[in-house]
Amino acid sequence: MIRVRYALMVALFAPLLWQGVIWLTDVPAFILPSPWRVAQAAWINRALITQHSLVTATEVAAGLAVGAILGTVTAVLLALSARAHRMVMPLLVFTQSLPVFALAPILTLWFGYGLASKVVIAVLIIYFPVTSAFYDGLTRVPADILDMAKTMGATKFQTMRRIKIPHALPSLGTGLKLAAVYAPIGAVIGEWVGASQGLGYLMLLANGRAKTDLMFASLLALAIMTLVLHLAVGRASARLQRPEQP
Amino acid sequence: MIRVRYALMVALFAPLLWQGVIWLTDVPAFILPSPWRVAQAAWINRALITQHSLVTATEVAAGLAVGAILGTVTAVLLALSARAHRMVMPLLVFTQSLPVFALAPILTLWFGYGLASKVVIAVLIIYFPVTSAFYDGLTRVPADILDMAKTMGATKFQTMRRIKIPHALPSLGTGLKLAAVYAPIGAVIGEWVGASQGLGYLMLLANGRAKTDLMFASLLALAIMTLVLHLAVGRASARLQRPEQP
Amino acid sequence: MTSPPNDRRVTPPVIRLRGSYRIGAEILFGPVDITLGAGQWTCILGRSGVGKSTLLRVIAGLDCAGDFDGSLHVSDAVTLAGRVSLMAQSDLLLPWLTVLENTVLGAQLRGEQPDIGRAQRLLARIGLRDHTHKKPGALSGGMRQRTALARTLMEDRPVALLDEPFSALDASTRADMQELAAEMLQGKTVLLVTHDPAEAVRLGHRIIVLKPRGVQHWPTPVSKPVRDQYAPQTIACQADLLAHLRGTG
Amino acid sequence: MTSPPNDRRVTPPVIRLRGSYRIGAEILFGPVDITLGAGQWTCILGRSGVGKSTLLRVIAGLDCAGDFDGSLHVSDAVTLAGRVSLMAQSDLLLPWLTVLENTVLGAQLRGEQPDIGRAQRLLARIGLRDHTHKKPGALSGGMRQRTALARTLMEDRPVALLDEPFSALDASTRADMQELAAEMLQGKTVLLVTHDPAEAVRLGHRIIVLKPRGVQHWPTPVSKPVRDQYAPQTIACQADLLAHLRGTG
Amino acid sequence: QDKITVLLDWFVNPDHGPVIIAREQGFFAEQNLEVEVIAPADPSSPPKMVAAGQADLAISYQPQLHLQIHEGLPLQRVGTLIATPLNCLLVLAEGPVQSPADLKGRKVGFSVGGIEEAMLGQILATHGLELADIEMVNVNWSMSPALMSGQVDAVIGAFRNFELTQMEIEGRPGRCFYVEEEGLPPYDELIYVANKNTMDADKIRRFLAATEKATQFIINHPVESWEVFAGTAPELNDALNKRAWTLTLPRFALRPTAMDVGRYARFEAFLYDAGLIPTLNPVSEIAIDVTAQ
Ligand SMILES: Nc1ncnc2c1ncn2[C@@H]1O[C@H](COP(=O)(O)OP(=O)(O)OP(=O)(O)O)[C@@H](O)[C@H]1O
Ligand SMILES: Nc1ncnc2c1ncn2[C@@H]1O[C@H](COP(=O)(O)OP(=O)(O)OP(=O)(O)O)[C@@H](O)[C@H]1O
Ligand SMILES: [Mg+2]
Ligand SMILES: [Mg+2]
Repeated sequence: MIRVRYALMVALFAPLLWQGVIWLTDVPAFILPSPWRVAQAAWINRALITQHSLVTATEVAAGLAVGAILGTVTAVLLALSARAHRMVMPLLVFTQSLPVFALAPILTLWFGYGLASKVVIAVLIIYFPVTSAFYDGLTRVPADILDMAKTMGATKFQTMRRIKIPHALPSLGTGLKLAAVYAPIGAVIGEWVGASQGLGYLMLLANGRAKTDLMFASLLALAIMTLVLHLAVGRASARLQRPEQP
Repeated sequence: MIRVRYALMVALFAPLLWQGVIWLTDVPAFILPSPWRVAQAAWINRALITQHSLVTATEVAAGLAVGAILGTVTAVLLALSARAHRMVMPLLVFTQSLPVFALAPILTLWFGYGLASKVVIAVLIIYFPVTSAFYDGLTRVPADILDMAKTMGATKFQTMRRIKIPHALPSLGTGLKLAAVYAPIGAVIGEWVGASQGLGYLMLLANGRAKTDLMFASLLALAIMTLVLHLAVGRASARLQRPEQP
Repeated sequence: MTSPPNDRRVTPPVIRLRGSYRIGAEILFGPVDITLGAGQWTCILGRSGVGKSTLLRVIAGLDCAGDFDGSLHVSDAVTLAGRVSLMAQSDLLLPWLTVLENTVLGAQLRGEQPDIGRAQRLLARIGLRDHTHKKPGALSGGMRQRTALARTLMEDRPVALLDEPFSALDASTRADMQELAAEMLQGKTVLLVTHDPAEAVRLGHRIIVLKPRGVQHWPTPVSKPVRDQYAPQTIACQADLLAHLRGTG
Repeated sequence: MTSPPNDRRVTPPVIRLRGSYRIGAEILFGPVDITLGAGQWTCILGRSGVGKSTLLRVIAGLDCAGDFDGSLHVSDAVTLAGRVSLMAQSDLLLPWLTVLENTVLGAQLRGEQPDIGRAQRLLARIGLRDHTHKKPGALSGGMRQRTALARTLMEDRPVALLDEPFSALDASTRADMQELAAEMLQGKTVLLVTHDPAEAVRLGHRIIVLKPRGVQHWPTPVSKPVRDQYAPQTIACQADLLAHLRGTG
Repeated sequence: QDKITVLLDWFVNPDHGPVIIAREQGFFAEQNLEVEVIAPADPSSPPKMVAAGQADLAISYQPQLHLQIHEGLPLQRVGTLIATPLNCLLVLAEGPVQSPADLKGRKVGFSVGGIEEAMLGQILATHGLELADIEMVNVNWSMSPALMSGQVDAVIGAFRNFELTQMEIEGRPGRCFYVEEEGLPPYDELIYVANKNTMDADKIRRFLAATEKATQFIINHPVESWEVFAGTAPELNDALNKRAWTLTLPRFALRPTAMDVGRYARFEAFLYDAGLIPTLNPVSEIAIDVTAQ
């Protein structure tokens, strides 16, 4: 498959770029270690990284699933009523504009230091792009198709189900692809806010101990996880839209 | 105008909701102060908050402008070549998946502790949603229109300019609305990384010293800024799309 | 339970439209006085852009770019809501649904159980038996139009408004479809917009030519539709109408 | 600098298409052997869904759902690329451009200076003088089709492929547009897909009926197009063709 | 005037008294220095910036310095700001934990700095427990809220001059177990670090001389110096900072340049025993007396 060739090229190209940046800008190794050193650190600490990656992966998967469902449902509800949209959207933007760190004490108070609080933070982060992108798609159905539905005596609910939602699937895809990229960040932030395991915790620990190479190895694991997720969600959402869209 | 009535309703409704949450869950005031205490803190510190808000607003404006332009340009370049997309998109996702805090030392090393590093972080955060959403729109032009352009002997560049870009403006709108919400977060994160002014600085300061009410007052200022920005960008992008889209 | 004979959901009404249509300050057409006879086919012809589709939308109660100053009178009630099926000028097929699914869309949108058997039979008669599971993207222009026709006929409402429903069909298919529509819309109040004088003469109980300043009622042959298109009377009427349309525009 | 007389960019070629068209394992039409005479109008008729639009796309060199097994031979070169203007069955107007902008789209897409004056004159002849600054959303169906025609005629290429270009027009406007197209495409190699036998007989140097198993060449009157539609010869040919289309399908 | 850039460890607070007072009172100017003070949010970044040559001096923590040197950062301690540990194990005064020994089976919150486990391990060992007996939770940004709301039973890494005061103001008084009383070798909480390869010893000497003078001024004029400090930024002028100021006074190093070799050797040994560093560095690697050069 061609994809594989590209993936390999990227895998080759990215470290070269990285090394190039180091040579050009002369960043010291304790700020940006060389790809080679990071690879070494990743190999030496592979057990540790794998173990923490699994924790984060679980959080990400749960967060993505919950966030995608909540976002989708919200978008549909908002699209059912323009009034609801005008009232609720400002509240959403409002809550969305609060940096998670500020909410962290509240969240940990309610959800504890376990899996739940990370999932909640991941959900908080991906909820908005999914809602926002899907809602935009839902409200962009051509007027003449809606006129037709009206003449047919369509119910609001069926119009949503049979026309608006299928029409907006590509927009949902856009939102989900963004969510795939943000969900891991959400989980990591959740781990910074309070946790004793996960890639975010490992990063903080490595950073505190000035082990920059281990920190970047954890970052690498996170980036690979994100990449795989983005690819998977991209494919899934392309399949979702297979029936050609107008 | 109806908008104003809704804004007022939200302004009334949000504090009630907030107070309700406090009553229901019994959150202590040092974790979530009452709206009344926050309003007091906001009033007492109004000069301080205004001064720091202006700093953040400048960073946000600059970040949004630069990020929107960079994202738009990138999306267009990626849409010009499927090969470029397959090679560059993974790199983008890769860099996007790195939490900004991890890059902070590198960024401050390159951009210092002034305005530049905050703008760079805001740009980093909004660049991806803009690129991603706009790119999706650019690649969704119906095939028969592209066939027509091909028959006419269209150049790649003119097809982009006259067909793909206008077609993708609604998707760009989706991306820009997300960017409007994320740019302030970017600036605040930038301020956490190193600053002596701005709302982010004020928040951390207040948080570190248990002035939870001042922290929430700063958060309020940030949220209002975001809300205004989102509304403005929403309107601007609606105007952008006025010519009815297919 | 059988419906009473004048149940509004099934009895075709007389529809009378009086007034004129304005876009901004300019009058698009009118004043007109058009009566659609109950259970009859009324054919409307007229220059491109004169406002035929607009007229249809006014009767269907849909928003248009301008305003209609006047009255829409329905014989048996105040409103037509829920009693109209409309076939617009563009096919409006949903690209993610198959031909069959597009055909039963109306029932699905109302949350009713669609009559798949009837839809299948209709699609067979319309010549799409082998294409019921294709998406609109895999259809030819005429096949798309026929699917839209099937979707409209499935509606089975007392009033049907058809906007150039046969324009993309070849002569043979067109004749078949005319007959099918005439049969299925038998006894309903039908408004047909067409550019083909032969079609109007073949199908219309009344023929109306819409002009910017009003309407002209064109006499139809005494025979009943569907008329034999080779009858001398029909041919003469058709030729006169064509000459009139060509001449006065 | 004047072009040499047989400059490929201006001299109309003879085009010969031989072969058959497959979608998956099934043959859609063919084997066919169609020759488009240089500088002549060739009219194609045929049942809805038989593959007329597909044929056009094959000649235009566009991808289709199936595969064409056979050869496309052009008299003066190996390829038609850059010498074809195509008017597809749907209007493909860009909703964000005005009528005028849609009309000059070709030049703009090639990065050339559009000839606004010529476009304005063309739009005036096409009956859209007062609508040049409207967006497609504010046009009637026929007006949209005429805009698409104007866009195609602006292209001024040696080969024109027209897919039912007049289907949404009333009789009078249609006659005018036929004459306009005949005048502006004078001396070009034209392929016209139509459902109207009268149109084919009026405009075609050759008439071809496309059928699943091949093509049938229909004799045209000896007079030259554009033919007088009231001439007995024309009417007879037209009636025969119509009867043939209705009869055999 | 010579320019010098100083990175604080965090936002401006009373811990930085000598630097702020020296600036406000013109002691830097007397030394012909123009000092730029920058406050970051992430305490781990200033040493890196100094190592990367982005600043001349950073305020950092002694324990971290030991680790950073082993990771290859070209850093050295050149002066001391706070000469005792500030770190403490903080519990609720009225809570169930009346001695570190009561922590068995309980949750302890910490803010990841890298050595909390080692510190806590030592404290627990002093009381006959080990790390496996407790559960450690990273509560990064909210130490005292986590403790006050009962999500954890103790926190390690809280500063005795702040978190304790803060809890008192919030009406949930806390109690400190001072780390140096619970088995840890005493160390300097806040130190000045410089790049050992590129430092300009003369400028640093002058800088430290100015802060020494400022410290004397603070000790001699506690009220007046508080007013000067609080006057620099309105957000600093509050009850918490005022009380913290008083509590911090006795902890400022009166002799910022003074060098105690034993202190650094003992802490290096402690970290080595805890397994956090692979070898023992000589003290001359870790800290220098800039006045001796
Ligand atoms: N993507 C596709 N997948 C499968 N079949 C297709 C696809 N596209 C077109 N076809 C089939 O090709 C056939 C010919 O289509 P075409 O548009 O060429 O017909 P046409 O002769 O132009 O008909 P009309 O007069 O209705 O426009 C149709 O039967 C259609 O089902
Ligand atoms: N949104 C709009 N803004 C301005 N004018 C409009 C708008 N929509 C339609 N019109 C005008 O209304 C007129 C009538 O349009 P309509 O579609 O009713 O014509 P029609 O008789 O159906 O023509 P055709 O036979 O070409 O379909 C046109 O001249 C058109 O320019
Ligand atoms: Mg119309
Ligand atoms: Mg076709």
